[in-house]
Amino acid sequence: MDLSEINPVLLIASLMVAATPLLLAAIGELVVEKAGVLNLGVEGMMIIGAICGFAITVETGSTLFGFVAAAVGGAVLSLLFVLLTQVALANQVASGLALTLFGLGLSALMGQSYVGVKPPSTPELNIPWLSDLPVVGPILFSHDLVLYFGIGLIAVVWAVLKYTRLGLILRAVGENHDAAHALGYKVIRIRVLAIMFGGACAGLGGAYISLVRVPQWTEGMTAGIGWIALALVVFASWKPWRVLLGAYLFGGITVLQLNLQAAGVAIPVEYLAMSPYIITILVLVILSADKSGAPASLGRIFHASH
Amino acid sequence: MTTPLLRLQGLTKAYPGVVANDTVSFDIGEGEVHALLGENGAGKSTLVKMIYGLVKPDSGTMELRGQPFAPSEPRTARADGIAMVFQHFSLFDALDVAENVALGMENPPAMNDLASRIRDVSETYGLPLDPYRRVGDLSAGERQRVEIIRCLLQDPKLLIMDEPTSVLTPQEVDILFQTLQKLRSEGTSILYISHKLEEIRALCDHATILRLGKNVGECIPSETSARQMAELMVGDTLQTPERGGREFGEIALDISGLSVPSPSEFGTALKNLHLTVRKGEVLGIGGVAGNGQDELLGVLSGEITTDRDAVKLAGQPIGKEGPTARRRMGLLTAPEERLGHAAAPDMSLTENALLTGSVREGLENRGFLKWAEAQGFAKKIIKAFDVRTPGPENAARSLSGGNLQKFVIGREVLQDPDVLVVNQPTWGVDAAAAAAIRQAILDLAAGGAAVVCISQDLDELMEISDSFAALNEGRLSAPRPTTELSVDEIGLMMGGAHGIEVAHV
Amino acid sequence: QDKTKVGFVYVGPVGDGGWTYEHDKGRQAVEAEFGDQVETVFVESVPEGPDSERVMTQMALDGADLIFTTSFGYMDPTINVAKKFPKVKFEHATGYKTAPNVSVYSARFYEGRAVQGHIAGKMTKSNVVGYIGSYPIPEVIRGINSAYIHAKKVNPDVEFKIVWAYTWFDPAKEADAAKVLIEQGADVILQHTDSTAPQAAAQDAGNVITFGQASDMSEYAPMPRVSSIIDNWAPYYIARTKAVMDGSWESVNTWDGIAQGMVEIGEISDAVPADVKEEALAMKAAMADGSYHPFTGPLNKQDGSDWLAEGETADDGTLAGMNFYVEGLDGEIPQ
Amino acid sequence: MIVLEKRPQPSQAWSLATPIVAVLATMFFGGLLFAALGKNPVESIMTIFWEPLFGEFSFYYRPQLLVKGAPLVLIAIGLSLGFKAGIWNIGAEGQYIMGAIVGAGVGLAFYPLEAWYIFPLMVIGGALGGWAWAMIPAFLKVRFGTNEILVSLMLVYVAEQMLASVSLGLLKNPEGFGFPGSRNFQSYASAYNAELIEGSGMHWGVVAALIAVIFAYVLLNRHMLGFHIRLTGEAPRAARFAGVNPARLILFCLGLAGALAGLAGLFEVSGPSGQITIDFNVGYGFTAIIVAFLGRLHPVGILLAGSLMALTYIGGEIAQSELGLPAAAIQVFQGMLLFFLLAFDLLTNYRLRLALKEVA
Ligand SMILES: Nc1ncnc2c1ncn2[C@@H]1O[C@H](COP(=O)(O)OP(=O)(O)OP(=O)(O)O)[C@@H](O)[C@H]1O
Ligand SMILES: Nc1ncnc2c1ncn2[C@@H]1O[C@H](COP(=O)(O)OP(=O)(O)OP(=O)(O)O)[C@@H](O)[C@H]1O
Ligand SMILES: [Mg+2]
Ligand SMILES: [Mg+2]
Repeated sequence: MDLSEINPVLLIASLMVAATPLLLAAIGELVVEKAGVLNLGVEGMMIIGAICGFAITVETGSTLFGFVAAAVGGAVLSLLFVLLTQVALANQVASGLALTLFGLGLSALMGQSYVGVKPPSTPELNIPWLSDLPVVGPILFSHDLVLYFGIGLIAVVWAVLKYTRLGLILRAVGENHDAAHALGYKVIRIRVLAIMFGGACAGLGGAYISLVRVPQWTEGMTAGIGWIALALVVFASWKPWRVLLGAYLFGGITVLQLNLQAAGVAIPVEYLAMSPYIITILVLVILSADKSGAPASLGRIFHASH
Repeated sequence: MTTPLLRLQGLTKAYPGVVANDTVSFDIGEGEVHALLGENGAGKSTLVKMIYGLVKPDSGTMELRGQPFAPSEPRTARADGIAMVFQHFSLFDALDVAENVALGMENPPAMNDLASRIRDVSETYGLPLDPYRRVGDLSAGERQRVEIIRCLLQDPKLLIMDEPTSVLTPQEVDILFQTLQKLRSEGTSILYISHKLEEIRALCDHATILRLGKNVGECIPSETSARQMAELMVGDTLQTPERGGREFGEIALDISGLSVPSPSEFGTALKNLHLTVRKGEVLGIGGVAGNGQDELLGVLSGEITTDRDAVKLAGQPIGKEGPTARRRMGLLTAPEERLGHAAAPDMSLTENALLTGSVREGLENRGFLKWAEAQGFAKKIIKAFDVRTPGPENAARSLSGGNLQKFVIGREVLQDPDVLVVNQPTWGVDAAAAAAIRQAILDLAAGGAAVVCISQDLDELMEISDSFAALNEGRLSAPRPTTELSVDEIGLMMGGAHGIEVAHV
Repeated sequence: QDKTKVGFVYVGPVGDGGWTYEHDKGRQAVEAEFGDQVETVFVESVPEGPDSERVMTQMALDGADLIFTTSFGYMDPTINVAKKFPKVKFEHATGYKTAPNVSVYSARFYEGRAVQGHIAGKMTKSNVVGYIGSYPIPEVIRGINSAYIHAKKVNPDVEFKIVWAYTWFDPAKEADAAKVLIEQGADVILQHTDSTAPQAAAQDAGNVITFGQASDMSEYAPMPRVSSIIDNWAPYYIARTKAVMDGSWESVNTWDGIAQGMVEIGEISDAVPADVKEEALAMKAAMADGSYHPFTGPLNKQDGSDWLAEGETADDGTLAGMNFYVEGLDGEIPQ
Repeated sequence: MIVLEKRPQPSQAWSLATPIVAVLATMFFGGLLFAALGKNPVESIMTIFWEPLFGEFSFYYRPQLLVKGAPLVLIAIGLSLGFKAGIWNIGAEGQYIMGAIVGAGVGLAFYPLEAWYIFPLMVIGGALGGWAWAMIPAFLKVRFGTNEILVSLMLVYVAEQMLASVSLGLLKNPEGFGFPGSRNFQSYASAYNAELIEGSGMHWGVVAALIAVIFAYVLLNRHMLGFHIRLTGEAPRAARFAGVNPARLILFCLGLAGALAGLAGLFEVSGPSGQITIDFNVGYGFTAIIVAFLGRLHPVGILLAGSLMALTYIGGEIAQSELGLPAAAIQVFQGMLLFFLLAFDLLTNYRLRLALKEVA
């Protein structure tokens, strides 16, 4: 065992990559939940994003188109959830589960001809001087653009929620939909938009897996990341910057356990492998005291009688 | 004759099974304070929601200053100078005052400017408010200020107020009236809904009375007695409950040194409460909503447990007992919130009868339910309390508010309690039903039960209680015989006007 | 009516690009070989256990003459169903239980690992070879040992870093594992998991070599993928189908390797120096003609105890159940 | 424009009719999907729904419906009680695994002793294993208010690692030539959950599922505890008022769901599956969530939904093998079924009305 073989700089740089799909999906879900909707279908929307992004990138050769397609794909799938929960007023937990089941199946169907195909690679930022700096270079200046986009998105969501009228209305709708309705805000319309934004973010997260992190298409390749994203939103007490923190923490533990294995640390492998989940539970317990960010209307069905 | 500010003509709005407004027409003049009266469900709120653009009339027209006026949404109504304070607050607990105000405005200024404007306006009108406090932490009176300030910031031409005073102390009501007078003198018209007829008489220039959705008459409140107006609303003569002479027995309920934190984030903690109620006595507990009423009921029903000795029933300590054990011992309660607390909305009346009746009425046998008996009990309640419903198999939410309230009170009264605690027994219930409920409570007391009646309706408390205490910010004043008290004194017991001192500093 | 019906039960989707994908290629080869004389059917993503038993029964009821069950976990179900359908022939991959109408077949992947080990030992500059294991089962341990022995032989300083993914197939996790190994200094990545994610990670890192696993993964050639071990089931499937057709089928226990073509070494790319390539091919040839066995003594177990004496070769029984590392490997096998 | 109008009370007729309408709609749109994949839609639907029940080999498939449906029903019954009370345990898969591990562990500990009491002890072990695993989210929720959805889900991943670990270590068959997986209970009579009647598909798990259905029915309709469960789900405050202790209810509902899932795991591992392996779990715990909703959280509904789900699985396998439909298409088909059920559920609580005017 030799812990000195673990290079903290590289560890941080690679945990940033491992965390990005999680971060994208979670920030989308955060917005959805801030609007008072609980969408458990993140996993399904992610995998649809993964295949849409992959297929379009392969067909067009452009990663940009791919990511756009992934966002569109995730948003379109989320419309099914909209239909169930906002129009048919169905239970949100069950609808989310149905969405995941459906998304997993549909993506497998869509992806049949993309198995074993290698996608064009996603360009990385390489600023001649900055990227070569020791320590900060690899950590800050040598990733792909989507990773920066993810961090930027966190900042944008944070600023929008905190400083803009749009954010205020969104929070109001999630807090008390009856009052928001009485003041004349279109509760359903705002929620639909939020859900679609969540779908688009989840789609991006999925595409990041199939285009950057792995990169290839295989059935079921999101492998539970969508569920972790959900846990992350609670973990973050619905605060954007904490989503970033949580995603890095989870990505960090995942990468660290592999590092420890490779360095030959004598903890049984299965305990290392389950550690990210156990630590997530522990953090959920620690943070469960802080319910301050929980939108009061979360998961409740809104029906305006006219 | 000048054109009125707002003219309503033949407004009609039907909901499934009920015509909420039936060809209602009247005018509101410039600078006029116009009252809208009517029993529960008469259609007052529906009418003002149509003016505010929240509900679309099925037919009929409105004119604002002679121009056709048909707001498609509250935004348009606001743009035309109409503002509204809702019957059920439209506030967001987790947001701060400034954010709440901004949500009610069309083009709010930047947050900092808005905050200073809130300070200015609130002080001008004697309604001080800190723009950065979370609304969830405010008292009911302060919350209403938020609603009012939200309206005032938009310089409304017509201010609609739907039952604004039901949550205020008499002193706070005075301040509100001063504010409204000031507004009137500035030329603002006010459409004012209230069940408190003396207020209407003091404040309003004109009144329109609705019954079952129809405009059944108009009057000049200052020239009409409260009783006359009430009879116009009901369409019948009113009966006042009778209270027979009663002897008080030994102490039935004894609370001493009770302090508990509130279970909910925005609740009020109870601080060092003492009270005793004797058999045959009705203790009225007044106070503005949100001063610990829900917590007090919870402590008595057993939903909130306390020190063993803090609550005693007939001398036995029961502070640690749960609701079921207390029912078995003869302490029954009826919470304020009918739907969701006292009754489960989607369950049948039979199931709701079972909800509290299982122990005392023997509706279960080693945990197994006796459905036939439960249904029998439900039928008995329906019959004894004249609950209007097709039958016990109907869902609780299908009943009108008054009927459900009769069911809930009846359910407890028929179980023959030794002590009954009720919170807001006639809240949102029309006059006839309210009279029936009060009579039932008095009859129960006459039969030797001790009754605690928590209410915000001072008239009600004066009518039925033998002694009176007030809850204020979780503290209970010492009970005093009702006959010795005047309304002013009661107001002071309730804690005066919250924050009034700040206003004059 | 005369058509011979051949069924395939797959544990993964045919689109997994690895294990099941190669079996399905074998199935297609059977169709191509016999055309109208055969009909093939398959069911994919069949969980091990009762579901597989039902799928096999269903195929047998439906008139299959020969059924290939292509996962270790199908072992007991295959035996159960075979009992009920004595006339139907069964072929179970990677197991050890046979019956009059059940054959077992498997491939000596460790022969391919020997070639990989050799190339790895020669080409590593950091002397660190990363190995992504799936589960610590004999099949995988055999591969690690074989690769290590041959790397060590040509490079005494070589060190193996082993990461257990606890999955056969989880591209994201495999990618992370590969990256970690590379970050910790490995410049050769061997994998015993099925996705190409490690290849992509190596390509990203540059200057790291990898080997295709189960499939050729030639889309990553010439770098990072310098060679591969390919499962080629087609010859076996064709032969066994033929045997059913002409009535010569009998229960066998097949463990074929490079010699029979069940294990193929994929094209060694030009990234490998010519002399190394030559040595590798020579080793392959020696294994093909039987003159060389990858597990030839002297070899000790990890704890230093003797295993094989000079010139002695491992017997198939020990290899099949291998649950120990050879001397020189670090770490413990997870239990 | 169509508007929704809340019914004064839920419609009995629609609550019975919606599942049927949903199945019909799924058949129709599923048929379109299969047609898009180039298969004959009528034949595909027939294969899925008809073949297992009345086809040539139905003598074999019908018992298999029991084998496939029993764990689904057993787990779903447990989940439905929690769901009714608003307790969202979505980690039944983990509880199923732990039940199997503990139950199998108990059995294997006695090997090779043959005694009548071994199987009953395994049953207890299985129930306890699942129960204990479910008590983790229950306890954390009661004690710290931690979200049970997420904790129970995370524990599924932990349980999967445990399963891999015991398959490779603790419970590995010592005579298995080093291969992962435990001994097969088929060859250990005292611990084997055999078919009660040869070829019927009936094993103790099926019996347990049927008992669970009856038990849940009685509990929900005839017992105070069941009444309190329903009450808590419909109106939590009213439940407290009625005297329900929410913490105890959470512990009860999660514990029972865990125990039933654990039992399902035990009956599966000791019977149809036969052994602990790395991939022993096949998603029954997740599918059961769907079954619970499909059955509208009603015990009899769950029985029917479990059978329906088993039918689509078995029919789906036949369709794969006979018609070459991809497995993913079957998954999409099942997703559709759930969608339609949820969507049509609307009609139970709301009336559709044609409104002439646009509403605000
Ligand atoms: N622009 C920023 N860059 C980096 N860190 C930030 C930035 N803004 C906020 N943070 C930090 O991130 C953490 C979480 O901030 P976040 O915006 O999620 O909370 P918040 O909405 O401000 O909540 P609260 O008002 O309760 O503090 C805080 O520690 C905060 O100081
Ligand atoms: N959205 C709605 N859907 C169906 N019926 C409604 C709706 N809103 C109001 N009603 C019904 O219309 C009638 C009038 O209700 P409204 O709220 O206008 O009465 P109100 O005079 O304001 O009574 P209160 O004094 O209790 O506030 C009542 O019978 C009520 O049940
Ligand atoms: Mg802040
Ligand atoms: Mg009203």
